[in-house]
Amino acid sequence: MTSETAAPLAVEALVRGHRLRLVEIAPWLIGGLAYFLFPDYLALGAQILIGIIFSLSLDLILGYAGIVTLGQAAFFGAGAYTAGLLAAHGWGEPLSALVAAGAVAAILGLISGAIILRTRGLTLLMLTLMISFMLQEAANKAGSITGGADGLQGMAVWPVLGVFHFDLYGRTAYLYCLAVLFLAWLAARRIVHSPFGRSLTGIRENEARMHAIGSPVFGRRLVIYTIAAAFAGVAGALLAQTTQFVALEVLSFERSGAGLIMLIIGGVGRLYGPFIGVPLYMIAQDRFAQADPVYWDFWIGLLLILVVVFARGGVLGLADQLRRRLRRTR
Amino acid sequence: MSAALETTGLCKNFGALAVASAIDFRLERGARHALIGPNGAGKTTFINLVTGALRPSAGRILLDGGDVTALPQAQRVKRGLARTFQINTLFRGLSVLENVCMAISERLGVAGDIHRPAGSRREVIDQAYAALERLGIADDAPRLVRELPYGRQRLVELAVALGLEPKVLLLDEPAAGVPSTESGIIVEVIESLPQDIALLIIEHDMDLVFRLARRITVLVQGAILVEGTPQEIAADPRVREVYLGEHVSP
Amino acid sequence: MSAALSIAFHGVAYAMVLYLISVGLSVTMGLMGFVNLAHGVFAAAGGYVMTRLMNGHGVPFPLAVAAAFVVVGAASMVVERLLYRRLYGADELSQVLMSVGLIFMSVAGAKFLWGPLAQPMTPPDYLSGQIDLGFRAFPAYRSFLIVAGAVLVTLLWLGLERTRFGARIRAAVDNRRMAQSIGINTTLLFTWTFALGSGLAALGGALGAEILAIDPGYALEHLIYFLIVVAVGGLGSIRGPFFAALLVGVTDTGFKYLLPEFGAFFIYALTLGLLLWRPQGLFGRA
Amino acid sequence: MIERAGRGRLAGAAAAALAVALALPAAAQTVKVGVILTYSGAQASLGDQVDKGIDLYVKEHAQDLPPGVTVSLVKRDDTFNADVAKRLAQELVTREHVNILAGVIGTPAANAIAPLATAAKVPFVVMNAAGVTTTRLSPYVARVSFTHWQLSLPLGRWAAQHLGKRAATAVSDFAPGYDGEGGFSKGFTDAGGTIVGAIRMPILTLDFAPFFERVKALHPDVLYVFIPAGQEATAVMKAYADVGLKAAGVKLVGPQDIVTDEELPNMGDAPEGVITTGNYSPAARRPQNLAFLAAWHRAYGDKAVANFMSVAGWDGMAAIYSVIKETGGKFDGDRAMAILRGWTDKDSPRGPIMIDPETRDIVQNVYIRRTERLDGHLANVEFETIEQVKDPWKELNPPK
Repeated sequence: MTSETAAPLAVEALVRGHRLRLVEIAPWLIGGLAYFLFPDYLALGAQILIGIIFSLSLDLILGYAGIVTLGQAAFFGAGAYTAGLLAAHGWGEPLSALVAAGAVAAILGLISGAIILRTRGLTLLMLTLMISFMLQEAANKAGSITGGADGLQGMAVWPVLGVFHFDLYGRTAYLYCLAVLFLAWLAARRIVHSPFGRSLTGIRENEARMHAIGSPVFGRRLVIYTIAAAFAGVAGALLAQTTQFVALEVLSFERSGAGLIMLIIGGVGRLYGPFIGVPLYMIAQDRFAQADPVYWDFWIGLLLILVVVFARGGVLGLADQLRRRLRRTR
Repeated sequence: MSAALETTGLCKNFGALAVASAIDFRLERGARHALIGPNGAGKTTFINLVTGALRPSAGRILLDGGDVTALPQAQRVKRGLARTFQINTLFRGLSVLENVCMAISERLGVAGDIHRPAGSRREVIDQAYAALERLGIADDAPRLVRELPYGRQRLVELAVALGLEPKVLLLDEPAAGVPSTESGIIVEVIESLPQDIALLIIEHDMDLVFRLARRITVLVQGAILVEGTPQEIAADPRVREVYLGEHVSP
Repeated sequence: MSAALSIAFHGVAYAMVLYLISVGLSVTMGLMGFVNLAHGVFAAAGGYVMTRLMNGHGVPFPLAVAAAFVVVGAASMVVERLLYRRLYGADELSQVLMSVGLIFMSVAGAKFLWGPLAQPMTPPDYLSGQIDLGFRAFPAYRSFLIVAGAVLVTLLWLGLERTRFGARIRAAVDNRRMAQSIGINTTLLFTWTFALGSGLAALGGALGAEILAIDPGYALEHLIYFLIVVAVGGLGSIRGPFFAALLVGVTDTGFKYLLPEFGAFFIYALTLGLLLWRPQGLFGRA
Repeated sequence: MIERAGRGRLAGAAAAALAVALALPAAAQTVKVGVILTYSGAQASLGDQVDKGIDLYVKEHAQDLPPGVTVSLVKRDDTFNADVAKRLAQELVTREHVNILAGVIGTPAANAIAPLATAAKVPFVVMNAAGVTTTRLSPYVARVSFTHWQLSLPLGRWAAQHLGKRAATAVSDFAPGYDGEGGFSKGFTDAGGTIVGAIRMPILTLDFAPFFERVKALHPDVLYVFIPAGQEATAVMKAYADVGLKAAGVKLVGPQDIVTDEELPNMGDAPEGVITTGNYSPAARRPQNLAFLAAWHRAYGDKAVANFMSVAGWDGMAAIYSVIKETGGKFDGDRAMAILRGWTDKDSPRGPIMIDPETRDIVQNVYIRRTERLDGHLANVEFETIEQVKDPWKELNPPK
């Protein structure tokens, strides 16, 4: 290979990295088709879409920037309560509430991130946990505002765009969530393929190197932490608006953990990990967990161990391996 | 005229252990300077202090006359300080070109861009490509770093540092781990670096040191033992005793 | 005065349980670099072994406690060989997930085997009720906990300082590569250390069953406290977690006594503050 | 193991019922009841208790249904999450087309479902969740369990009259705890007592000794405790004895949650003499209860313990069966609610009960019980009855 051909090749690869591939349309085709094919499952569908947004927020910080957190529910809950409180106090316009929820979560992310992001490893893990615990405790304490353990009642969410009422069958909820997920995906995709996104991967892979090439590592981590917090906040707001209820559980450790597990199953550090992991987990739970919940816990535990030991990249990682093997045999 | 890099009274303690004690060091513009010393002498600690990876316990660091002691690493890089690592710290899963692009994006201040796709800036790619060409590894541009032999990776390491257009370049054992057949290329590359870059080379390989360096500083137990021209160092009995005696077979 | 005494007494009793359980976690995290969230599983297992032996087979309390240590220690060696070993040196995310998976399986398994309810724990008669020290009466079992805890801690510290095994662990925690190069078989050392840590957790779980009831969710419910003790104490430290446990035990108890409304809040805020002040923990190495 | 065998047997019965249902001519009427309970996670044992009560009622009353009518239970696990519960209710209504919603362990879940019941005009029979406001959130909600005020206010009154005039309260720091604290304090002070200290304990409390040490320093006659039913109750009892409150003569009182019948065997001797109020104790000698327990043990084995949740499941089904019997299985939400409002059952295992026509909350006897050793086992023995208690909170806080 001469340098004349090598140069365009390398450059091509760089320039083409962000271009839309055909398979990337698949989630939207499936999402749209599902609306017509499974009209009885739209409520579940909406919650899956919300789960994907939440998982996507985790993917951005954990998968791309390597920030291991167990407290992402703090932002989800902040968003849910923002939207919930607005709707309970007379402002039921969903879109503006969504923006407000994202903003509140982002501010929370910015402040908490500025405090904790200088630490690493177990210490960071603990700090994220502590913050989400404190927030949950605060929401429990502030019962007169949040409804405490009984949940926030009396939300009145107005129709989307003034036209589409949230209906019993979850049609509006589903399409609304699908639209928001689409926007979130566009944003996430842009971030991931931008120089900023690349530098995050750099920080995750090799922080010392990023320092050495003059990258403001702390600042970059803080920016993505804030963005991811906004994503989580929007997801929380969607849940509040579509269920018209907010319970303390939105801030729980369990929610953070479940989001993480779904992401791992799909594949961490891949844009489409959440798109695979969340539906897989939630549909399986809906189908099989009824049969015997005790076994469900057992099998999920076993699955986690198997994924970690044998299939680190989750489902997408396995698919990659399979493709590589096929290519080799061909 | 101020030095390219200067430290005064630089100290670093880990608890009761002093790993750098009152180091006064001066790196002239365009210098070819080597820092040598036995294992555990504190050479890498010194580099980490200069680059800002470690905070000094006392003392000052001046870059081009300006005090950078309190600045974070990124700011020092912006002021023209670059380094290579003793063990390759490249992004092994990325292409050679991308590795260099990362550094150039940072220098051009476009790495924080969140809107435009990476690869959409022609100037970044062109400059990265130019850096590779200068080191003669442009052919490897599209290959993943992990697919390259180690010697080649050392060159990429250098290309990344050069991409930052440094005024001061710290080379931490540039030929470490490279088979002697290939180390020649690295030496040639280093010799051909632009003369306005001040080089500080940390090396164990004495042949290489004497070939590249015009001045040598010997570090022992966190303190400077002696500094001088290669001839002076080679003749110094103290150096022979603590250092050369151990490493160079008679 | 009486209040302070109460706080100190209950705080120390609680701290002993926390320390016994957490010290093994600190060592595995420090020595093997393993973020083992499933450590509580071994404590719970110790509690189950003891209560099942006592309630189901009439085994006397001291024997049941000893059995918990031995059985769980041995079982943990198998788990270490089968699972943990594969992830030494892996990223912390993988370790977190593997151990979370282990928690899920153990929770489900315990529920399947022994039902969803807590295991009854009835201390022997000689440790029930109150003991009167003249100026004041103290709960007998908790007094026993403090004494037993102190004895075990002393044994552990002496053991680690005076024995070859202890010296090896300390060397390996300090500098693993160096330890390997001077001929320490770290693979074997890890297994034994893991077993010791798990055995101690089992002791803590068994002795502490009176305070932390043994039920299927044990490993998850109390995890946060174990983690706090380890993070605040400093990874890899043997003594750090002891002082952290004392700090957490006594201040937590104190705040619950004095300002119960903010009881939960306080422990989180304390941990947050301590970790921001000293990210490596009180006794961790920078 | 016994519990599992029992479940298997019931599942068999359910399958048989289903087979019969399928064999019937197409004209037959099937009433679908959507049951939402917590079957997994930390609260799974609660869901299990209600579930057993429901299944037992269905099994024992198959022949009571009008000819051609079958009942089909569609069960869902809400994993103790309100948003999941809401979604499941939505799906049960839109996908499964259930005629009635029932169950629900947690108040947040019930509160989340309530507006949906209104929107879908589907009756919702609450079988456990006890938050006071739930029945106000929708005219389609009827409750057969209890409220914390209902149990704690009479207890406060009784305690002030019989146990002493100084009381301290210690409750879990969340909404149900505040309800319990509010009810007890109201009853106690109304009857001339004084509350000398009110402590709220964090939800995740492992060790109650510090709180009880504080109580001890207050020297009350009575200590009222509310904690959620489950293993924390055992920790409360241990701390009560350990700290020496029992020895100091401080009387421990509380709602039935602190001495749930299935946890009693774990509690040692500490609970002996504890006074609680409850709407049901398996130790009651009412013939209806003896019959219920006989059926219970037949189905689930001798060791299975029935508690107030099991009876709520049983009674909830009784209410639903009344609706079915009265309408021949053909009813809409409004028709069902008309029957449920003012519905009475003289034969509940817990004594006569009624659904208040005004509030749609349960009206029932509240029993003062003492925990005693009966045939070598601890039991909650009812010794005084306060007849037909309405939820006092709703009387004190009339709707605006």
